[in-house]
Amino acid sequence: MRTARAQATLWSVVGVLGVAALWELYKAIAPDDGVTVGTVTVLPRTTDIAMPHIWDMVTRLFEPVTRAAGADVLWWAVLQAAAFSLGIAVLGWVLGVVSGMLLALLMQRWITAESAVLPWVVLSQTVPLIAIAPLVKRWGTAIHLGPFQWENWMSVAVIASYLAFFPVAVSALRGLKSPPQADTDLFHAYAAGWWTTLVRLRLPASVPYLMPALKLAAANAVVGTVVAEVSIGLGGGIGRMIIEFAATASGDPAKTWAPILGAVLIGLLSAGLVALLGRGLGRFRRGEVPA
Amino acid sequence: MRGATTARTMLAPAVLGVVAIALWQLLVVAFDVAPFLVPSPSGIADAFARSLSHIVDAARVTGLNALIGLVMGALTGILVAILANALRVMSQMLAPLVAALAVIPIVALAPVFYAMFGAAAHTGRQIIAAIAVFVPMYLNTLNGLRQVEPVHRDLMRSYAATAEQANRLLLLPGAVPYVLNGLKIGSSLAVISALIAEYFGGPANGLGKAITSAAAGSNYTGAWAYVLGAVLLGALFYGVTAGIEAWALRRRGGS
Amino acid sequence: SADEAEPAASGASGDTGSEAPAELTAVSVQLQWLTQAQFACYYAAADQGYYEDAGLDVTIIPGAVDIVPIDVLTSGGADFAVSWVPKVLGAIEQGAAVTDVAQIFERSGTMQVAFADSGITSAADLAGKSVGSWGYGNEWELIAGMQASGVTLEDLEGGSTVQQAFDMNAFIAGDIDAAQAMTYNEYAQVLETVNPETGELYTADDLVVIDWNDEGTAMLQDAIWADSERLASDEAYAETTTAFIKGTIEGCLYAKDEPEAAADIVTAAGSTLGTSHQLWMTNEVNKLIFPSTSGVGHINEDQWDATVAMALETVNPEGATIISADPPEAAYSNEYVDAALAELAEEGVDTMGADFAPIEVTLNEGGE
Amino acid sequence: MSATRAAVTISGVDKVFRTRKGGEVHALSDVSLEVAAGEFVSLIGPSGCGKSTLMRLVADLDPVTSGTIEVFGKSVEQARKDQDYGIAFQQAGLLPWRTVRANIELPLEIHGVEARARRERSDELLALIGLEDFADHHPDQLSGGMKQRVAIARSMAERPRLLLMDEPFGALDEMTREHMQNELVALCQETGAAVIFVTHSIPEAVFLSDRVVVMSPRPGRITDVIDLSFSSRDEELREDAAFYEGVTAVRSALHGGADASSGPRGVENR
Amino acid sequence: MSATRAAVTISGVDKVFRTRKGGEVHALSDVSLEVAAGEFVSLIGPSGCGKSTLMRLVADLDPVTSGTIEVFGKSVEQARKDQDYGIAFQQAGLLPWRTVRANIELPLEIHGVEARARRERSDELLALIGLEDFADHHPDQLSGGMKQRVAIARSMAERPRLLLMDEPFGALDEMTREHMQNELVALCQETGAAVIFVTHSIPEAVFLSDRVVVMSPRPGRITDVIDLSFSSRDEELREDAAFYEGVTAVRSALHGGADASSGPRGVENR
Ligand SMILES: Nc1ncnc2c1ncn2[C@@H]1O[C@H](COP(=O)(O)OP(=O)(O)OP(=O)(O)O)[C@@H](O)[C@H]1O
Ligand SMILES: Nc1ncnc2c1ncn2[C@@H]1O[C@H](COP(=O)(O)OP(=O)(O)OP(=O)(O)O)[C@@H](O)[C@H]1O
Ligand SMILES: [Mg+2]
Ligand SMILES: [Mg+2]
Repeated sequence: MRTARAQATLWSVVGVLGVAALWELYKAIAPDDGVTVGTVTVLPRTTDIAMPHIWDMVTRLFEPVTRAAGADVLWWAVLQAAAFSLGIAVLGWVLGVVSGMLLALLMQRWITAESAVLPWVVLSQTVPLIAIAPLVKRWGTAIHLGPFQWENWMSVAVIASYLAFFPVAVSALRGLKSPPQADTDLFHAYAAGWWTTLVRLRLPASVPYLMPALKLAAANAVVGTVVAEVSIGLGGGIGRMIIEFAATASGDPAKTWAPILGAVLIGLLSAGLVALLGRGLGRFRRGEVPA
Repeated sequence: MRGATTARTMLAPAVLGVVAIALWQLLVVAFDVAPFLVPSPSGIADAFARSLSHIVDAARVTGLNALIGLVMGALTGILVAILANALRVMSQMLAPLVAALAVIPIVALAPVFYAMFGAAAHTGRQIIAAIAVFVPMYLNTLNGLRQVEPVHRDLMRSYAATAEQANRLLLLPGAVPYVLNGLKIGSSLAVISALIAEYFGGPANGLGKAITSAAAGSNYTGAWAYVLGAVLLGALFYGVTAGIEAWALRRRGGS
Repeated sequence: SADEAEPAASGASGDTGSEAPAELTAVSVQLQWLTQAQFACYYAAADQGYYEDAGLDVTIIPGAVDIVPIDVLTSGGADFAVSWVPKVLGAIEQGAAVTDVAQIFERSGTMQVAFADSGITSAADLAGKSVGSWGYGNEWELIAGMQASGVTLEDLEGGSTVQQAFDMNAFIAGDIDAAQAMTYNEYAQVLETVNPETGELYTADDLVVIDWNDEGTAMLQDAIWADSERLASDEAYAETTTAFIKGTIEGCLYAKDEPEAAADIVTAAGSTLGTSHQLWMTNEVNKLIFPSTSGVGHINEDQWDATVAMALETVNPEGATIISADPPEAAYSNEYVDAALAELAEEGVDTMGADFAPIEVTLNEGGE
Repeated sequence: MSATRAAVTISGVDKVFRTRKGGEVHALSDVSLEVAAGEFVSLIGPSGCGKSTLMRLVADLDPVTSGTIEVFGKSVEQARKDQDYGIAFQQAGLLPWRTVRANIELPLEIHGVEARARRERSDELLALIGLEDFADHHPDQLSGGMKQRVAIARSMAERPRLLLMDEPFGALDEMTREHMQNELVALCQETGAAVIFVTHSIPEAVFLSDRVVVMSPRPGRITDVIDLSFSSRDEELREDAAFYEGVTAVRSALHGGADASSGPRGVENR
Repeated sequence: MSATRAAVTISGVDKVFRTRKGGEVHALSDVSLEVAAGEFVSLIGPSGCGKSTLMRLVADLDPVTSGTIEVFGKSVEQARKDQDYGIAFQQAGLLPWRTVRANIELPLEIHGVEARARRERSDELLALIGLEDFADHHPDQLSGGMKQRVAIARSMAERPRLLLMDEPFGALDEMTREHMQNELVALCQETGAAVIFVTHSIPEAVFLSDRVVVMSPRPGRITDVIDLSFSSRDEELREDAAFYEGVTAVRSALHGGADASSGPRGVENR
């Protein structure tokens, strides 16, 4: 068991290294302008701007962000930005999961609600984020509740939750409806009400359906956070870093890859957090075979 | 019974939509909200009708990118999944890469692909859409290929079937529902990704660009007319793939 | 509404901030883009305590991709906004009640850059070429310039402009023949890049520029916008407006005299641009302000009219013009800026910057 | 006064299902049956003859189309709410995330029995089904027969006077099945509960029942009721001549009731 | 010379499974058995006694740990490659996306039989199982019994001289099951194939077989072989005294072979 695990880890490292090797190999043999068919570039260009050396990307991480006095080392700056974005993504994830669950409960409870709402839930995901982001910010700013002030990061979290709620709503609905008729009949025979059936049967039964959805929601929350940061301009996170560093994309191309690494990092971290959560819920996932 | 079901599946969402839009219109009119704050549905409909030909043109550009991305992503997703299913090592090697791909925000990738494939062409956008499609496609297909029932595996062995035969006759057909589900998920992702990618460069004749430039001029009514176009495009992609799924599953008989 | 704004008194020299902040009027301003030396006037004014001296506690809100400063202003998210005139003219026609109260940039910083060997020397040469633009309303001068030379969007390669990203990669890679560039930013980005043929940085000689100031289609850029209705109804707001303009002008003057210090102030305020790039930007922005023809911020009627006239004629891809009718009277007003200039004159400050001499900035690779 | 004596009284019940495509399935037609308190009645018949449907009607899981059913003299709904019956289905239907004990305690928990009392009762039941050592195991760690025993224990948790069992042993192998039958006989004797037992197996029905009710499909109706009066039900009975007679009697009742068509009845009704 | 006469020769076979957690399961121990050409042999025994394992060894789906198995005098691998046997499992195992006909033709297709010949053969088989009208249906449109018939037709598609069947009727109701048994008897008489038939049902084993092999678990071994020589196998046989004698004989063999422990044997082995 353990050796199998070690082996899997080993191979995944080999996979990452393999891609790096492939990158350098391609860069070494392919022409600068890549491979074009007609006017279409089918294989990427290999200039240092398009594909910096892996080594340059790594060493760049250990140089300061700028030459200004007191500037942080790049990796540390990226890490801070990643932590900031991760925090917001987690909040967006929580918001998304809660609203997705509520929606799923609504749809499970009333079948008419399901037919009425589900198509709109699907449609909601085709509305481009860039259209929603400024709206959220504008409406948020209009909220004044006593000492409560709507902050920009709240808008970002709300936008992240807009992407995160979707997989949760759909999968939770499936999960809530998953108990076989024999089980629901049993609860009916016990004269158990909707609430009891929900707590003792439907919710536990929905856990296996929920786990992949939660993971997907985490990935979506990260994407939503970064896009929203870019879109409505929240400083401190990976999103802002991406556009800020774009100014040096041609002069210092290796630097632009740093926030991408940061984005991958928070993506993987958030997936890891969900996996941890999944362990906690292991009791409800007995039927699952490890993938 | 049947009538009631149809009524519920068709009518209920329509009624909800109509009520929501009516309420929206009412609020805009009642509170006299300026269109650049919240455009009214009637204003959007009006702008939509007025700019219809432009919206269709822009939707065609974005739609084509999404379509090419969808096809590329779907094909590579399926092929790589078949390989990964055949070679365990390969699936282990790919696992961290796919996990990373799944969580990289598209924004981060867009500038990179423009640099790699040229900013004056649509290639970068198509590749971004393809990557967005690849992930669910790969995961779903791999999952589908692994769902083979032991009894079917035994059957193939008892027939002394070759690996190729087993793939063609058993694994691939068995994975079809999963593949189609992946395609359905991928379809709206393709549209959204192609659209967001426009944001970061490339020819300026798609829907994404139209939305942002209308919004930048505070012409929100116009922006939302294009958003409506984007929603319809996304719905079209989703609808077509969902239709293909339903059709194929009905044809093959449920499992 | 205080987003992730940098507190005004966060500067290095700000011992003054400790006294009686209660008397200060809280004011926020929405910028058009991220923190960078383009907005050196505002950051310098905050840092040097000019705003405080004027009785203001100013919060500076950086912009973002989808943030339209005028919308933030009209929805109450900020008291003032910094934006380009042609963009705002469209919003005014959509119903935004805003007034240009100070035209900080007198000249346009937008140009179209091409490589020297591209054969492009004027707007007329753009036909058949791939031409970049950022959109978001930044394209009007380009379109107006092309229109003036008889080139329409359909004449361009691909039938439209190419959406430019936040970098100049597409231009350097040759995807875009003529890229949009601000003198203070993208142009420098090119000059910070190594020319693979020489192994050295690109130089101005490698490039040709089409300057819209020279082509006669320059439009008014960075201006301070205020809420027209509040100006009319709210005495205090009107006073604040004058005070804010006054402080800003002082900031501009500071940046003119101390470009290095001003660049450092912006960097300290959270910009991650390289130091040489930041300094270049400060210097170039100074050139857009100084020397001033009628005092920093004063709106020259002829320039305003020219901008409006072009806005009435410039056709977007949909065939519509930026605006279809003349903007209302209230679209601009020199009342507040003139009052501020008068106060400064009284204090003996030269607001014309007649003595302005740009410095020489050497750009390093990557803007370092 | 028969209402107080009888466990279940079914009179002239019809059940018609409306299918989604608009068709109608006449699942039960004019079914009448009385089950006395403590009596063991099996329902047997080809697939689709309405055995499960009849049991579901008694359990108030579906409404009758016409006719009446009384359980201990009350309406089925009242009986359900009063928890007058326990029920077990063909699949064990255990909740996979609950331990064996928690599964047995489920009905008690739902009806607000307090933890101590629940635990006492589940201890008793675990002993009864011989699974004391498995109290903290989860269902996926049990064999099919063990799961079924847990389900039966669960159906008895509230000491119902009526047990409804729909092919509870269908999934078991013959050996385990016989063992479970022996246990069920013992349990019923102990508790004195009336049982309605659905099965496909003739020997099973004969071995367990006081009466075997034979049904025929399209529309489902009762064609025969066979009284069996064995003095004792133990291992010997299974090799006894009287047992084989019973089996033969039920077989001919089943075949006789459907002599018109000699094809594989019931198959097409699945 | 016995190799040419016997369909299957199993000599001294042991099978040990290594479980994931490092344990070992001794599934079969020193099993020897010879099945003559055309002979019908049933394997019966409690759950976990190794019936399926034995069948899978003959089919070369798993390798033996020690001992040898020959099929028609060849190694099992050779026999599998030569398609000397047909196989049917407890679940029908039809491919849901293929029509009934395409399912039946599957082995022929894999072995490169051309379309015309395939069609002829599937027509024959469809007639044999009485499903001509369902040729173009998909499996989900069939009842359990019909599916099982298709699976049996598929196992016969290549006219094997040996049929391996692992509880093929396990999922059917008693009536359909009896019908299928009658059909299988007819099919075997027609084709003269040898059959190894795994079942849990004593009456089924007795009704169908020339010999019933009784097995016991832990480790799986053959405890008894019961010869049955009925002159004919028809509906009458089922109510015949000789039949009941056979049933009783197998029952006592099953129980006798495990008299040491009287608990529910096999249950814990699941
Ligand atoms: N919910 C339902 N909707 C429509 N028809 C139904 C429904 N439930 C059962 N039927 C039909 O009613 C008839 C009786 O079904 P029922 O399940 O009671 O049969 P059964 O005797 O239990 O069969 P089996 O032995 O296969 O369990 C069948 O024809 C079945 O198709
Ligand atoms: N792949 C395997 N790995 C480990 N143990 C196995 C495997 N297959 C079977 N066994 C074990 O071998 C023994 C025999 O199993 P087998 O399936 O042959 O029993 P069976 O007689 O067919 O039982 P049933 O009647 O339940 O089908 C059992 O104890 C089982 O747990
Ligand atoms: Mg039933
Ligand atoms: Mg078996």
